[in-house]
Amino acid sequence: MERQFQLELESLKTSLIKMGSLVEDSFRLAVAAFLEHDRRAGLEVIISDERIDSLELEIDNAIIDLLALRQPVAKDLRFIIGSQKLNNDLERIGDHCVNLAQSALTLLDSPGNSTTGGLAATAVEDIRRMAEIVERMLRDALDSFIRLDPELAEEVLENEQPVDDLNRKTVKLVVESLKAEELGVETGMELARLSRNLERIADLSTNIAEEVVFLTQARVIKHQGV
Amino acid sequence: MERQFQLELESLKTSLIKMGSLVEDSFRLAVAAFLEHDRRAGLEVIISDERIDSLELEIDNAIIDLLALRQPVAKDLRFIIGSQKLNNDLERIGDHCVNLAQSALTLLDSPGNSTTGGLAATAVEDIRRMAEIVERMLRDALDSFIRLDPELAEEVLENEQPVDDLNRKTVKLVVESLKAEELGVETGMELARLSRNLERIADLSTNIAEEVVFLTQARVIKHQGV
Amino acid sequence: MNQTPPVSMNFMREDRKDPAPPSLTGNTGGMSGAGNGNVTGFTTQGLRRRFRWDEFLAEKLITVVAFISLAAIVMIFVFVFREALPIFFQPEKEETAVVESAEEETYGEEYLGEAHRARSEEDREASRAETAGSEGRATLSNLAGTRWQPVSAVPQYGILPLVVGSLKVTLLSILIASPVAILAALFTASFAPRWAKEVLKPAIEILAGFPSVVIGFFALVVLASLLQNLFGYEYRLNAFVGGLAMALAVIPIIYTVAEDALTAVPRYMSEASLALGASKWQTALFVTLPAATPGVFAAVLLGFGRAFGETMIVLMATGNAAMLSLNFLEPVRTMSATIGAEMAEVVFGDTHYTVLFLLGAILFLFTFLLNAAAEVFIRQRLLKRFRGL
Amino acid sequence: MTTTKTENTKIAIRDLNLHYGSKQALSNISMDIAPKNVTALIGPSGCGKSTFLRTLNRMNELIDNVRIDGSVRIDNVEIYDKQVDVVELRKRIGMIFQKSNPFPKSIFDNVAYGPRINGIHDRKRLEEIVETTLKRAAIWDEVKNDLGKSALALSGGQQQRLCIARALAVDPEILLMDEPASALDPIATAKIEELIYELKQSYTIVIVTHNMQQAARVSDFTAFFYMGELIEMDSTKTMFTAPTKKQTEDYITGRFG
Amino acid sequence: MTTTKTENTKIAIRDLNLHYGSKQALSNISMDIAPKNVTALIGPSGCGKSTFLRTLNRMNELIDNVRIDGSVRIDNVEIYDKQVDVVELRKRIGMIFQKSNPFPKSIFDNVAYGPRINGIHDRKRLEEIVETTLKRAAIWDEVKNDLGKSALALSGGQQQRLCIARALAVDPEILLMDEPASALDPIATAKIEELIYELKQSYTIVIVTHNMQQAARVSDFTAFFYMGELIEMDSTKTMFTAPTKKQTEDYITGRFG
Amino acid sequence: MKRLRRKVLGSAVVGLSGAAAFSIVAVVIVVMATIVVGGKDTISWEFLSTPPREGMTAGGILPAIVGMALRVLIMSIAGVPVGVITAVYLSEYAGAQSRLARAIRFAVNTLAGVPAIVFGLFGLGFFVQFVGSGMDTLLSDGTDLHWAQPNLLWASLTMALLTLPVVIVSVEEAIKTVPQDLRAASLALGATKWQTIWHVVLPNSLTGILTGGILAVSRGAGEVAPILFTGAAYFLPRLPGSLSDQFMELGYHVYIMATQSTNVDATIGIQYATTLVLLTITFMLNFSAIFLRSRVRSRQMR
Ligand SMILES: Nc1ncnc2c1ncn2[C@@H]1O[C@H](COP(=O)(O)OP(=O)(O)OP(=O)(O)O)[C@@H](O)[C@H]1O
Ligand SMILES: Nc1ncnc2c1ncn2[C@@H]1O[C@H](COP(=O)(O)OP(=O)(O)OP(=O)(O)O)[C@@H](O)[C@H]1O
Ligand SMILES: [Mg+2]
Ligand SMILES: [Mg+2]
Ligand SMILES: O=P([O-])([O-])[O-]
Repeated sequence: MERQFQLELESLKTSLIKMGSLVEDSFRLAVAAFLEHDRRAGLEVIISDERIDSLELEIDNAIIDLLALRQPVAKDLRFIIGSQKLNNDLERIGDHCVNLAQSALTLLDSPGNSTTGGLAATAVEDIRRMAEIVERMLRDALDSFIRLDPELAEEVLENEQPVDDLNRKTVKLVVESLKAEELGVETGMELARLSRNLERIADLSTNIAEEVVFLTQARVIKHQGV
Repeated sequence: MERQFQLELESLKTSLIKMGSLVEDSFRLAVAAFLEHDRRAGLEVIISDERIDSLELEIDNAIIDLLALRQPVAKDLRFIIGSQKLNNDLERIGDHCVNLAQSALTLLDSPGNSTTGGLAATAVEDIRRMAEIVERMLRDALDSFIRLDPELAEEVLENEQPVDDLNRKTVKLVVESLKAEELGVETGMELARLSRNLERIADLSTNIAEEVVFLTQARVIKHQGV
Repeated sequence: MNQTPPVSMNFMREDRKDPAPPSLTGNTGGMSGAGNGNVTGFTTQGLRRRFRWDEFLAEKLITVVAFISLAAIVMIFVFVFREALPIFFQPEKEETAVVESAEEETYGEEYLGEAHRARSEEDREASRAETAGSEGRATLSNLAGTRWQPVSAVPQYGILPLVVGSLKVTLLSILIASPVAILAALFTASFAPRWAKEVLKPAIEILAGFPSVVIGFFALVVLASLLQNLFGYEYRLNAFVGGLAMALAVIPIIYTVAEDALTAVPRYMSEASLALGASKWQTALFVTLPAATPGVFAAVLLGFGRAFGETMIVLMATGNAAMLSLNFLEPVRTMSATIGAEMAEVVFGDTHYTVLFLLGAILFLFTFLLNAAAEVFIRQRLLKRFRGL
Repeated sequence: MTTTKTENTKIAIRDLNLHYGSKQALSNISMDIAPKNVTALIGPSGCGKSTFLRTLNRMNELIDNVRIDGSVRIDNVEIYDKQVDVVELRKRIGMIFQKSNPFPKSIFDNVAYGPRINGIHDRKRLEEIVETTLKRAAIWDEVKNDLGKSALALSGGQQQRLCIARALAVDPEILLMDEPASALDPIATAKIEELIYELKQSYTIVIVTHNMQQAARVSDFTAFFYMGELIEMDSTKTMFTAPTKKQTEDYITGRFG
Repeated sequence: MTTTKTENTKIAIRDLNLHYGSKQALSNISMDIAPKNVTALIGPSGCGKSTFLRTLNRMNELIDNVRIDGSVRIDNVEIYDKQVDVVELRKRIGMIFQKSNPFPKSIFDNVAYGPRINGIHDRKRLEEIVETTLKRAAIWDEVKNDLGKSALALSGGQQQRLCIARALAVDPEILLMDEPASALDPIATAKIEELIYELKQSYTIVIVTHNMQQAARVSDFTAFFYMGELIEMDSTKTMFTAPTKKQTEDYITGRFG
Repeated sequence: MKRLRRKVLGSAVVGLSGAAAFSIVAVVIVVMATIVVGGKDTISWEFLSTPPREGMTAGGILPAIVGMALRVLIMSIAGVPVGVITAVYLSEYAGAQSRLARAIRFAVNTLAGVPAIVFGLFGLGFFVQFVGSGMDTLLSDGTDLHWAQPNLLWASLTMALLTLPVVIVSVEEAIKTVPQDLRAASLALGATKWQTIWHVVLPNSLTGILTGGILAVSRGAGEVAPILFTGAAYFLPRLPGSLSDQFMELGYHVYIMATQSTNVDATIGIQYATTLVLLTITFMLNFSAIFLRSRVRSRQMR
């Protein structure tokens, strides 16, 4: 049966990669919706979330079947448990992408939609930078899973702090612009929300990286740095 | 070995109940920090999050050991998988409680901290109502797990919509008060954040209830309603 | 064996004509590879019962032969008992062709000790005298008598001395053989190093392979004189010499059966004992031997049966005097030896003939009972023990 | 995912009862076995799994004092019909036993036994058959250079695969296996399981196993027997994640007895 | 969690080598076995597990042509010392075999065998011992009314527990078990495993098993043997979630050979 | 103290049983040596190839050897096939409940323990008196005593019956060692019952069957009791010409020479030599059986 089981593990991995690329797409689209004012992209994100959700369920069931029918241990078990967490994280990232997209759409819809001048522009710029970093984090995290490359995963972890800082800075900036009334209230709120969601996605990418470390090296690093 | 295995399952359950009560405490304290301006409570939430995190890790490891050493199937497997998800959800709720506490502390610290008059008071009132509902949801969800009572779990699910509505309403209200400049910017932001976090906790409580349904009845209802 | 190919070809053709159900053709598609021409698929035609000549003939033939075997065996029961039966139904039958038996040929008693020869010579004279006017009778009371003088003028058919003689020799041989054989078996099964087994086993096989005449010969030619010189008793040939010689014949039987029973005690049983801290001899005495007792007991019973019916050894080594005595150092005459010595000269159908058959029947019954008992011990008890049935 | 009673049934058992003397060993079994799938029979010792398996090729008839009633239809043919020839039936149903039982002949002669019995004596034909079936049984590479060697010189796992090859050589459609791997170590077991997985492409397989994990690994459907009754049968996934009957749940989670 | 070489070691094996004639069956085994813990020995067939187990009570000496060197210390006493009496040694080390092997005597006499061998003949004492050990072996309730019945009339699982009771009756400190449940069905197996779990409160247990899941369930430490070598030994949790050696990983995940 | 007692007891047990075992070996050696030493000088080609002369006080033992060979041959031809087929019936065709099988088994078991002399009685009563007389009546109106007297045929047939249980039991035993699994395998492959017997059961028990046959022959060869009055002749210096002749026989000859010889002392060399020849022949038969059996055993081990 080993060979059969190998195949099943492979197919689980494939599903996860698919899930990962769906989520990456979502992320890119959501960012585009905001940065390039692409309403279509925003809507697409919201629609595709349903596919992500159903894929998550599918993978979850496959994992339960594997646990029930194959009784994995050691490496295999770690891979399956890691996959389960990855799956969960990806779904959450998907949700945050929806949030991003919603914010972007709200901004597009809100009448006082001006994010061009002064502080707002800086905030947008920050968000763009965050988005870039987070996109890379997400990609690297997924790559590290695909290649089961713990070193790449460790690289992802290094990016958490910068994103955190950027987020804090952005939120502060937004608050100040709001105080200075340079920004519409809604715009400000959404910008802050965007920033926070990006930060969460970075967090979750970190989680993914941590899981890759766990499943390749049987080493738990989650919550360890806290 | 069955008896031994039973004991291990029991002890897993006990850990989860402990985790649940820690999280419930956190939640209550966080709400108190905001509603009763109890700085001490807020700080306690932040501190106790570390315990929640380490308990989560502990439970996670116990689950991996159970999967590796006991090779559970059927009911037992569902219980273990359900526990894993519950554990994860509780930890996330814990994180959201920290967010709540942080917001509460920010509000306490911010100079223009006035949530007493007009619209702000309404918002606070809404949040109080949300907090009450969410507290009950969380308690019921945990109870339904402890008693493996799918009916109670189904009750939890019914509360998701009201909380959602309240959240939407509150955020709108805050935005309006900000526009009307009845609220300090920071205050507004934190109120919105509070509301959103409560909504997330409600969501997660719903997840817990869904898992209880799964592990008692082998029926997946997650994402089904979507 | 010779599956006739045309038949299966036939079925193939029939199958093709037959509009097979769709599910069937669906299945046959995937099945190729190892195909050997068999029709695939389950169809009423393909599975139809057929008649096989070879099968039928083989079965009938084998059954018939088995019947013949049984018949032959049953004949033995029937004949031995049938020939013995008249004794109980012929109260007044006259002996017509009495005692023309030539003395020269009654070799049965020829080689007795000198003293004895004289005595039987006298008996014969006496009986010849009596024969003149009387008839030999075998009545039940006569049979129970203490004198066996079938060829005297007034034949005496008292079988008691013969029965006692048989028992004497048999008991003696068993008393000598069982301890030796059982201990030797225990030694082989529990203590013997490999080289000892390699010496012992062939030795036993050789002993078992000795024809009984050879043992008889040895007893007669070597043993008898040796023992007489050693102990200085009166008669050269006697129950003791016979018993000892008989022990040689019985030892291999007891040894083999007992050793089988002992080695059949599963190895894991003795291992269990050793692992509990018992020593080798404790294991042998407290586990192996008790576990095998039914087998060992059966071994003794089988030995007893063999000794009881054994003819040539007693014929050659016991002196063959039908004396009723409990002294082991006197000659004896056993039932089997009596038959062996006298049957060749009796007249078909006369009383002597019938009485000899009666002796045969008694031997038959007795050994039968012993064997049946041994069977019970081996089959029911021993197997039950080892298989845990 | 439960079996259906349509044409997608290879073996249909209805109200099967079997008595050994006065002792009832199977009670009212009704079951449908899907073609080209692996159906596993599980249950505690003495529950009648082997007995049930052996009713499918009428091997139980070799035992005195067996009484069978009910219906067993394979491809819609009632195999307990008076007209049915047992010998022909058994040719179409391969059987693999718990203890590997190669004949004490050469590897070649073992596999060629069935075809020869069927009157194939052409050496070329036989060689062909032997090669293809040994390949099918995934043992060709290990033995191709020693076809003349005694089958008894093979290891336990190889012997078992040889027995499978021998069964395949008479070209059956159904394979019955009674704990085929229970006497093997984990490595040999894995090979057999792999083989079963491949064989189900072409054969309908019914397998008895004491090892629940094995049932989980190899089978598509699982039937749970208890005291001669069929308690539950469903897709293996369902049986191992969410069985319907409490007895099944208790048995597979080890809470039984 | 790995074994330490301190006083927390019941059995310390160092550089153990064993040859059957010219064939080396164990190579350079060094291992520490913790007191009052269950240590499981796993590995493919023929890797030397049973051989190793039997060196611990010198049962291998029963086989001709065995050569053993190296050191086995129990409680710091070298058991291969010339001064050591094998019979005394074996009394302190109970052994349970793959096939349950009760003597064909009554249940009572089976358990009383060891004490009697040791010169205890007082009926009262014996009754006491029999009762306590049968209770310890979790079989008292099932047999207390038939102590005079033949042990062979018990079921396989009961027989095996009786054998455990018999071993306990000589009051050993160490129990060696060679695949004690491999001939039992899952239900009887579960009972034996439960019993092992309880016995480790009082005894140091070393168990050979073919069944990896069983090792996972019952043991605290697991040692993986391969071709006569000890490849890896660690806490069972570690062995089954994150073994260090690739060979171990491959074996327990079934990717071996 | 206790340990010492145990040690002493242990040595006693081992020593005693060892002594018993080796006393058997000693006896065997003594008997063999005696016979070999006593007979080796008399043995010569002439001794083996000529008939006895001068009232058996000189000459050889050819007729006895030939008689024995003929008897064994006829006995085997008559007994072994029937025994084998019956064994096949018992193990393959008869159900466990079959009355016929139970009757045969019972009879065989009984017969196996019946003393040889009783077979002699049967031979005399049945073959000589019953069958023989019947044949004479049929063939020559009973006027001529031709078949109704002891002869080679009746002696051999009696012996065949004697060995029948031996053959049946040992062949059935041999067939039983063919595992049930193999039969099941064959049947499950669609072989018929006879095919299974022919291709699986018989080939795998062939050596066992041979062993059984040889054992039976050697048992028969050594027996003298049954032919005492069914066909053996005291002295008959020519070879038997037909089945209805009496014949000399080796074992019987030993008996006669040792007990009936006119001059025991003068013929003692001949007696030993005859015994030695008898012993040699039975050993050759026995050892071939042992050899075959060990081959079967070693094959079963594998
Ligand atoms: N030949 C037979 N005669 C009488 N009873 C039998 C016979 N064969 C089996 N049985 C009984 O029928 C029942 C079912 O036996 P079966 O061998 O089918 O069980 P199983 O489920 O295969 O058990 P296991 O897992 O131990 O092989 C058992 O109670 C058994 O004792
Ligand atoms: N008495 C013996 N004489 C010679 N070689 C032996 C003997 N016992 C075992 N061996 C060999 O020693 C090696 C180890 O055998 P051992 O029985 O210890 O293996 P194992 O790991 O217990 O295997 P299994 O899981 O099959 O019981 C094997 O190669 C075996 O062939
Ligand atoms: Mg079975
Ligand atoms: Mg072993
Ligand atoms: O020929 P027997 O010596 O056995 O009578």
